[in-house]
This record gives sequence, C-alpha cells and structure tokens, in this order.
Amino acid sequence: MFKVFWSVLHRDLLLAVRRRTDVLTTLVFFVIVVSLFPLGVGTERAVLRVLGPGVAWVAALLSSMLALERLFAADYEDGTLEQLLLTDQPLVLLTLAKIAAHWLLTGLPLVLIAPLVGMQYHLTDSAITVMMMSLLLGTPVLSLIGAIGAALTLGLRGGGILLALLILPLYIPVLVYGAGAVTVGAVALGEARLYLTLLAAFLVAALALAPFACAAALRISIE
Amino acid sequence: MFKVFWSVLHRDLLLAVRRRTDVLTTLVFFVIVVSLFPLGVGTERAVLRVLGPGVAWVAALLSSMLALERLFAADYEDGTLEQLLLTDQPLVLLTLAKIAAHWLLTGLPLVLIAPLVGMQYHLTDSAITVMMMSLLLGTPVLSLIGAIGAALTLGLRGGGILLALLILPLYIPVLVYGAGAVTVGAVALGEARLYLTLLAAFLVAALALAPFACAAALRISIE
Amino acid sequence: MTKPWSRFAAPASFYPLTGRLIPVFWVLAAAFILIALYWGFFETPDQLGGSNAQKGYYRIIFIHVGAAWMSMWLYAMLVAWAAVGLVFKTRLSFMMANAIAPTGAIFTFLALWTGAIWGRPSWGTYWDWDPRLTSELILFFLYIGYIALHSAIDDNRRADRAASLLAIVGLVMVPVIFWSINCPDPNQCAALHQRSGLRKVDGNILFAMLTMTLGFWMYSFATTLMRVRSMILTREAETAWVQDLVRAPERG
Amino acid sequence: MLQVAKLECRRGDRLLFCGLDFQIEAGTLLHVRGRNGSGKTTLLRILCGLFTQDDGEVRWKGESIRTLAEDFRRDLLYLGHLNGIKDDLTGVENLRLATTLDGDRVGRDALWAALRRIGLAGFEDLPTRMLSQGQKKRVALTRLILSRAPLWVLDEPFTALDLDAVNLLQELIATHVAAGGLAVLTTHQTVPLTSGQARHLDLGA
Amino acid sequence: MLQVAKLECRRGDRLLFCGLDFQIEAGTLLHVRGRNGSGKTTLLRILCGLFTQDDGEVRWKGESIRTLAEDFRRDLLYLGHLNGIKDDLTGVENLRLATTLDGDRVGRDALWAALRRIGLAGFEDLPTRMLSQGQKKRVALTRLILSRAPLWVLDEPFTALDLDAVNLLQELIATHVAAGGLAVLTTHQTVPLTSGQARHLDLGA
Amino acid sequence: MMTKMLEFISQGGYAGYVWSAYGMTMTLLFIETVGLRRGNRAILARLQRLLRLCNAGDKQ
Ligand code: HEM
Ligand SMILES: Nc1ncnc2c1ncn2[C@@H]1O[C@H](COP(=O)(O)OP(=O)(O)OP(=O)(O)O)[C@@H](O)[C@H]1O
Ligand SMILES: Nc1ncnc2c1ncn2[C@@H]1O[C@H](COP(=O)(O)OP(=O)(O)OP(=O)(O)O)[C@@H](O)[C@H]1O
Ligand SMILES: [Mg+2]
Ligand SMILES: [Mg+2]
Repeated sequence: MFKVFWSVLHRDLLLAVRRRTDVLTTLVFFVIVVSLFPLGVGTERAVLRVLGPGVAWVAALLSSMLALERLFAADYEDGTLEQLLLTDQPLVLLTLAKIAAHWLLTGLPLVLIAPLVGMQYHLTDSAITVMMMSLLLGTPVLSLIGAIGAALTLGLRGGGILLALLILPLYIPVLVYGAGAVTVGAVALGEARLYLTLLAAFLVAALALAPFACAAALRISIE
Repeated sequence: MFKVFWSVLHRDLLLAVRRRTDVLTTLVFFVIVVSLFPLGVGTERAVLRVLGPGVAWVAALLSSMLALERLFAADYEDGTLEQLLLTDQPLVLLTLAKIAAHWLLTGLPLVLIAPLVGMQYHLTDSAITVMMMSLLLGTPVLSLIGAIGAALTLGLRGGGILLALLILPLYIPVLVYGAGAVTVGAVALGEARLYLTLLAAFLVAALALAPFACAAALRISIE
Repeated sequence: MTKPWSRFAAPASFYPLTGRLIPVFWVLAAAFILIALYWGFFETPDQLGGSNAQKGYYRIIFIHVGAAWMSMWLYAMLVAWAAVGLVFKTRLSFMMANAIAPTGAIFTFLALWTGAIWGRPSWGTYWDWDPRLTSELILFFLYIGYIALHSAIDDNRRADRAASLLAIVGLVMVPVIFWSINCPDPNQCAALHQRSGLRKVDGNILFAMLTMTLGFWMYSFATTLMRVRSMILTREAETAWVQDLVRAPERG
Repeated sequence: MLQVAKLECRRGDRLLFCGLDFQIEAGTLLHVRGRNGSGKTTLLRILCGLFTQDDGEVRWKGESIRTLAEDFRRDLLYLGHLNGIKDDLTGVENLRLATTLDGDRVGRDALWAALRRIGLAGFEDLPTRMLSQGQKKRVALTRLILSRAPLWVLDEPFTALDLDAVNLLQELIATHVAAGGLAVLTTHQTVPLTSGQARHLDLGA
Repeated sequence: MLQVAKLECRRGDRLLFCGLDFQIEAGTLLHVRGRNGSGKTTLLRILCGLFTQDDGEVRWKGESIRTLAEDFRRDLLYLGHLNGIKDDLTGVENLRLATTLDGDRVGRDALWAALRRIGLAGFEDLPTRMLSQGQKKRVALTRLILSRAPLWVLDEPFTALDLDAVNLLQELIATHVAAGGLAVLTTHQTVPLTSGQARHLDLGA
Repeated sequence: MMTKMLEFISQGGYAGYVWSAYGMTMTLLFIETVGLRRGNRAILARLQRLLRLCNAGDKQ
C-alpha cells in the first residue's frame, strides 16, 4: 500500500530532478508576477503595503494553477496514466501521491520564497510570518482542488486556460482568507489566528474529499 | 503569396470556430483574474482606482501569454508544423498568419471587454478610452513577441511556465507604457498621447522584426 | 446503465410528453410576463418614497429580482440533475442538467446587467464589490465553466459525466465561496444580511415581481425542455423511434 | 476464463458491433482482425475496462470485470498504441516502476537481464527520450518478460519492431499461451504466430 | 537526382553513420533498411532538411538542399511518424489546406474522389479526431494521390494500415516510380514492393 | 394620448436605464427562443436528409 504511494511519489520527484527547470519555473513565475505589479501600479510604499498580501496570493493562485496543468497531462500523453489506472492499486492513493509530489515541487517553494515578496512590498515582519503560514496551509488546498480540475480537463485542447476558468472561482475562499490573514497579521500575529484556523479547516476538508473526486474525474477522462 | 497567408489564417480561425470555447476562455480568464484582485486586496474605491490600470494590463499580459502556449504547440504535436516547414512558401508569411489569427482570437476580445474592467475599478471615462486604445496597440505587440517565445519553447515539457519566464520580462515595456497611459489618461485624454505614440512605435518595430525571429526559432525547435 | 427503462424508454416516452407540455409552458410564460409587465408599469407608484427612496428607475426591480432568483434556483436544479445522473446513470438527467445551463447563464447575466444599470442611478456606480454582486458574478463564472467544460469535450458521455462531476464539486464549494465573500472577516460575520431582500413594499410591486418570477419559471421550463428535445434527437438519432418520428412528417 | 456477452458499442453515430459473444479459455491466443476502423482498439479497451460499452458485459472467471475491479486488473496486462513509458526515465527506472505498481518485486539484475534479452543492451540507462521508435516500443514490451499476469491484451504490438524483435515477441506470446495464459491481440501484419494455432475474431467494418 | 555525399551523423554519443554516399536517379525506389535504432528516421529527416547532419551534404539535382531551400521543398513530399493532419478539421479540409500550401489547386471533387479512393468513403467530412489510427494514417496518405512532387520520403508508411490499404499504397508508390518519380522509404514489414525492383540501403545498428 | 405615450416612454427621465434593462432582458429571451426553434428545426431537417440519403442508398 504505502510502497505504491512512495514509488509514485518518488517517480514524480525523480522526474522533477531530471528536468530541474520545472520546479524553478513555477517559482520564477511567482516572483515575476509579483514583480510586475509595481511596474504597472507605481511604487508608492503606502500603496504597495496595501497591495502586497492580495498580489502575493493572487500570484500564488496563478502559479499553482499553471503548474497544475501538467499534473496529469504528461502521464496522459505518454500512456502511463492509462497504465496507472490498470494497476490493482487504489487509484485514490496514486492520485494522492501525485498531488503530494506536486505540492512539494510547486507549493512548498512558494512558502519559502514568501519573505522576498514581503520585502518587495514593504510588509512588516509579522505580516511576513503570517504570509508564510497562510501559504503553508493554503497552497496544499490549491493543489488538492486544482487536481480535480486538472483531471477533468485532461487531454482537452486549450486545457490550460479552461482549467483556469474552472478552478480559479473555486480558489476564492483560500484567496480571501489567505490574503485576509496577511492583511490582519500586519498589525499583530495573534489577530490572524482565526483566519489561519479557517485555512487549516479547509485543508482538512480538501484532504478528505478532493482525492476521491479527483480519482473519479480521472476515470471519467481516460475513456 | 497572399493566398497562402489567407489559407493559414483561415485555417486557424476555422479551428477556433470548431472549438468556440477557446476564444471564450481567454476572455473569461482575463475577466476572472481582474475580478480576483478586489477579493484579495479589498474593495475600497480609492485603492481600486489606483490599481485598475496595472491589474488590467497584468491580466492582459497573463492571458495573452497563456493563450500563446498553444500557438504552435498543437501544430507541433500533430506534425502539421513539420509539414508547414516543408512547404515552398516563405515561413515568415506563415508565421505572420498564425500570429494574426492568434491576435484576432485572443487580443481583440480583450480590447472590447476593457470597459467592463474600467467599471469594476471605477475608472473615469477617459481612462477607459485610453485603456481600449492602449490595449489595441499593445496586445498585438504581446502576440508578436510572445510568438518568439512560443516557438523557442516548442515541445519542451513544462513549456507553459518556461514560456512565461522567457517572455514576461520582454513584455515589461508594453506593460509600463500601457498601464502608464491609462493612469495618466484618467485625467485627460491628451495626456496619454506620448505613451500611445510609444506603444505604436513598439508595434511597428515588433511587426518588422518579430516574424523573422519567430520563423528562425521555429526552424531551430523542429529539429 | 444496463436497465432498459433508463436507456431508451425514458427518452422515447419523454419526447412526445414534452411535445405536449412545451406549448403550455410557453403560453403560461407569455401570460405571466405580460401581466407582470402591465402591472409593473401601470399599477405601481411612479416612485418609491420613504427610507428607500427611488425614482422611476426602481421599475428595474421586476426583472432584476426575478432574474437573480432564477439564476440561483436553476443552478440548484442543474446540480440536482447532475447528481441524479451520476448516481443512477440515466442519460436523460444529464441532458436535463446540460439543458438548464444556458438558460441559467442567461438569467445570471441578466441579474448582473439589470443590477448594474440600476446601480448607476441608485448608488452612482455600475459596479461595486458588494458581497451579493460578487457572488452573482462568481455564479456566472461557474455557469460558464460548466458550459465550457461540456463543450470542450467531444464525447458526449465523457462530457456529461465530467461536467456533472464539476457541478457536484461546485455544490460543495459554492456555499464556501459565497460565505467567504459574504464574510471576508471572520470576526464580524454578523453583517451577513445587511440588505434584507423584501422589506415593506407596496403590495402591487410585490405582485408584479412575483408574477414576473413565475413567468421566468415557465419560460425556463419551456426552454429547458426544448433544448432537451434537440439533444434527444441528436443523441438518439439512430434509434428506431427517432427514425419513425423523422419519417412521420415525410409521410404526412 | 474471459467471456464477452452481448457486447454492443457505438462511437460517434456509428454502430461498431452489437451482440458480440465469445469466450476464451486458458491457453488461448485470440487474434482480433478487421479493417481499419472496424473497432479493434475499441474492443480491446472495453476488455480492459478503459472504455465503457453501451450494452453487454465482459466477465473474467465468471464475474463482471466492473465488480471485480482491482482483482481483475491484477490479472491483466495491457499494452496499447501508447507505450506507457516516461520519456525522462531510463529503461530500467521505467520497468522498476511498472513492476512495483503491478505488485511484483523484481530485482535489479532481473530488470537489466530483461532489457538485454529484448535487445536493448547498452541502452538500459539512457532516458528513453533518446531511443528510436522501435526501441521505445521494446522498452514497453519488456514488461511482457517480467509480467505474471495471466491475461495479455496487446494492441498492434508488432508495429515499429524490426525482424529480430518481432520474432522474440512471437516467442514470448507463444510461451505465455503454452503456459496456460491468455492473449488477445490485434495486428495487420501477417506473422506466423497468428496464422498458427490462434483463434480469430473478425470485426466487420 | 538525389545525391548524398559523405554524410555523417551522431545522436547522443553514438555514431549512427559516417561517410554515407549514395545517389538515386529518377524512377528509383530506395528502401532504407536497418534494425531498430539504426538511424533510418534520422537519415530521412536529414534528406528533407528537417535535421542537420554533422558532416557531409545532401544534393538535389546537383545543388545542396540548403542553398536550394524552397526550390527543394517544392519537389518534396515527406510523411513521417506523425500524420500532420489537424484533428479538428475534416479529411477534406485537411487535404485542401495541404494542397494549397503545396501550391496546387485541387478542386473539391478531386479531393472527395481522392478520399474515396483511399477507402474513406463516408468519413470525408468527419473531424479526423473521430477516426481510428489506420484511418488517420489514410488521410495523411491521400496526399500521395494528389501530389505532383517528384521526391517522396516516407517513414514507415505501412504501419497501422490494413491489407487493402497496404496494397493501394504499394500501387501508388509503384506508379509514382514508374512515372519517373523518386521514393525513399523505410518499413519493417515485408511487402512485395520492397522485395521487388527496389534498391536497398542497409544501415548497420 | 401622444403625451401619455411620451411620458410613459420617458419613464420619469430614467428611460435609458429602464429600457436598457428591459430591452436586454427581452432581447436575450427572444434570441434564446428563436435560436432554440431554429436548432430544433435544423436537427429534424438534417435527420430527414440523412434518412432520405439512406433510403436512396438502399434502392441502389
Ligand atoms: C444574488 C443575486 C441578487 C439578488 C438575490 C438580488 C436581489 C435584489 C433585491 C431583492 C433587491 C430589491 C430590494 C433591496 O433593495 O434589497 C435588489 C436591489 C438592487 N440590486 Fe440586486 N440582487 C442580486 C444581484 C445584484 C447584482 C449582481 C447587482 C448589480 C450588478 C444588483 C444591484 C442591485 C441594485 C442597484 C439594487 C437597488 C438597491 C437600492 O438602491 O435599494 N443586484 N436586489
Ligand atoms: N532525441 C534523441 N536524442 C539522442 N539520441 C537519439 C534521439 N532520437 C534518437 N536517438 C538515437 O538515434 C538512433 C537512431 O534513431 P532513429 O529514430 O533514426 O532510428 P530508426 O532507424 O528510425 O529506428 P526505428 O526502426 O526504431 O524507427 C537511436 O539509436 C537512438 O538511440
Ligand atoms: N474519439 C472518437 N470519437 C468518435 N468516433 C471514434 C473515435 N475514435 C474512433 N472512432 C470511430 O470508431 C471506429 C473504430 O475505431 P477503432 O480505433 O476501434 O478502430 P480499429 O479497428 O482499432 O482501427 P485501426 O485498425 O485503424 O486501428 C472508427 O470507425 C472510428 O471512426
Ligand atoms: Mg486500432
Ligand atoms: Mg524510425
């Protein structure tokens, strides 16, 4: 059982190591999007401070979503997904392994780079801490929900942008509470506790439900 | 000569008609991204008014870029690109036709929907006019420059995000002058003239150079 | 899926049944809407006084409220049919879900449109990021997502099931989304119902509004059923009963 | 063992087959024949449970494959048009993953030996991206050497292979069938194997 | 006509061939043979100018194909592993586009007739997405019926085709060669055509 | 009569708002209805054509 989980996880990480750029690109995309705004909006500190949390979270949403497009697509195109569906292992587990690998490769790096964003937007230290925590709790939810969309749009032409259309609205709660936490957290860490608790609750719910939906979606899409 | 230009253009438009959603999705993606920001940043009118031009332009950048990913990819995967390269027609012309189709399908709709964004961000009427004009001049530049990136990343795994990395930095001048024009245009239409002239200059330069670079990139990528 | 009644019998008997129902719905829809229009324009006061002072433009209410309600009701019905389809694997329910979507999207758009127009004279702006407005916008995106996914997939069977799964996921997420928009600050969720829908309004206004909504309901039934009929025809083109049906007008 | 009852399938608006009935026992090779577009690939995918028929049932050891689900999949090995190997992994890595997922434990040496047997000596630890079409196909076929599944479903396994490889593959299938396995395959090429002791199923286009 | 001089090519760190010299005249069929991975596809792509050799030159009518560029491509028809047809367009639309780009004007009826000849009657105006593997391949091959290019380069054209289609294709190639055309092809299948009057080129793996 | 009409049309000075809202509503509903009728007819016509072709094929 866990052997299978590990071997799929290991495979995906190994593939990422082979093409190191994939991990890097999500990260760099995030940084670029974040850096574009001051160019479009202007560089007044007061404005930037208000903008910071929202921009960082929208950028996280977008980069998570972009990376999701390839979550199952590569496996679908070369036929390995078909083979995964034909193993005698529970598909939910395989799906979860793939989502886990995806988060490790694209969500976790965002958490680690968050302080950089904080600096770019002149956020306070406590806001930066809250931002890291909210990303840590929120990005797995993005991966989990997004995986459903990725499975549904598998193999469709124009999949990337269709995926965006399907899942960005579903990301809204995470965005609202994630960005909300950071905004509130600018004053004091404690203020954000409620927000973070809510994000944690989302995470638990998503962990319990999303893999099943995703497995069902995969079965539908492979036909 | 023009027969070929038309027949490639016609083919791409026909393909878009077959999958009508493709056009729609770019547009809706733009609208969604624009609508996400107020949810993350807060809904104060004064803040939104400052944000508006930047957000609209960043969203235009992103949706143009996302759509670009499929510009050559589909043709590459099914081998039609190979066949295009083997015709006795000048490749530059074929490339230009594909870019033109792409802009008609993804750039032009953004121009038309711009007033909506203006309303969402409480922009003044003159700002909205300037926004439409700047998008009209700027989005073809995005398509032209982006096409080079799309050609270079052809067939690479994780191409979407790699593409973002390559071309978003190149988009910066357009972003700066596009968003700048709108910000300045909020006061009076005339103020934005200089910005718009610059955008027009970009467009002319891109039209003259980009198709060649793009054709060269295609030849490299197909090997 | 293998049960015969769910595969052929249902569409085959459903088709003629709807053929008889649709005209009834059309007539009812036209009647209700006309009555509502008449009542709305001629039997109601020219302006609202008092606390919610509104000039002539308040007449938008008759379509605005109906459209907004329909947009939500139709989404609920869509999800219900989708769920039935996934659980019982009946083709007709998928078709029903799919047929509701465009009408739902139209009403959502109308709620947004009429609301925006009303907002201009009333609030001085076409758009504001008020929770209710934002929710309606998100609902519009959800409709578009459903439609886009369905039409992006060529294989009807896959399209039905994929889009239905999306609708179910929506069912789980929609309350969360709406609640998060309504209550961006979890410390102060009391402000949830800042504008209660129907306060003391003139009975005539209420009558016109409700009649219009009823008309919209009838209209939705009619369009949905018509769309289902088209779908049945295209999807079951090979079956004997469709062929008979097609042959019938030729003979007659 | 494998039984197909009243199978019906339509794609687009064409009826591919209806009322298809057959049964194959252990030790049988079934060659599904038919013109281009007659529905061979579709039938094979239905047999694996990758595609859902419009009517009828596929049974394995007397039970529907839908209810058996994972128990059926344990007994099955399917190789389709797509090779099902990851371009960026080497042949050995691909095989290790495939065998782990099949629930087998195969040692490192066995993997190398299998790859060498299929004629990929010297290519074992190259990313399969760098292999030619036929070599990629060989990597996929190596699973046949290592598999212990009784039912093989092979969609045009001979394409892109050179003569040596075709012979080896025939031998593998023959051995599998002789040892009491079942194999269902399609191919347009005439190979001795299929003109020999095989049973045939003809799908009319 | 087509002349190859001192061609050398390496992929990865393997030398595929070096010092390859040959020349074929009008009215010749060249069958490139070799084991999987011996470099047939690579050679064919070099002949078309889609891949760049490490050394040596390919000449058409005495001039290097690099300098000829578009003039060479006008004389060339290449069909590779990929079919080069758009999934969302119908067979007719695909062909119309292909012929326009080749610079030919082919009427509507000729297109339909060609498709019917290749055995796709009834499928002419379906999106090719809905066709089986062999049917897709047939759509691509229809270009051979309509083409007037003297040089055909075909990479495994017989895969996925059923017997009827294989025979038709052989006939097409034979006619083309008899009429003074050139054809270079690879295939692992033994078909009468290639064992007949064809010249052979063996690439050692 | 005329003035009453005009008065009605002007909607107390808010004609633009009221009529664009009602106009859009009625237009969309109308378009949907017409589109549906057309679609239905087109499908029936196509099926009939197919059937005729089929019959013609049988006779040959
Ligand atoms: C969930 C969707 C909606 C529902 C259920 C809804 C319902 C209502 C109701 C019942 C009223 C009349 C009573 C009142 O004033 O509270 C109303 C008024 C109004 N609605 Fe909506 N509406 C919805 C969406 C929208 C949207 C999307 C907009 C704008 C784009 C909008 C703009 C307005 C305006 C401007 C008024 C007049 C309020 C005033 O000035 O008193 N509504 N709505
Ligand atoms: N992208 C690549 N990178 C590095 N090496 C490659 C690449 N593609 C192919 N090769 C190597 O080049 C050699 C020749 O490949 P090619 O595809 O030309 O063979 P082929 O003769 O067409 O084989 P087949 O009969 O299997 O189609 C192979 O040994 C392969 O390992
Ligand atoms: N995605 C699809 N949508 C609709 N129809 C399809 C689709 N794929 C295949 N078909 C149709 O189904 C029929 C059978 O296809 P299938 O791939 O099973 O044929 P096949 O016997 O494997 O042919 P081949 O020998 O060419 O591989 C074909 O007539 C084809 O037109
Ligand atoms: Mg097949
Ligand atoms: Mg080859």
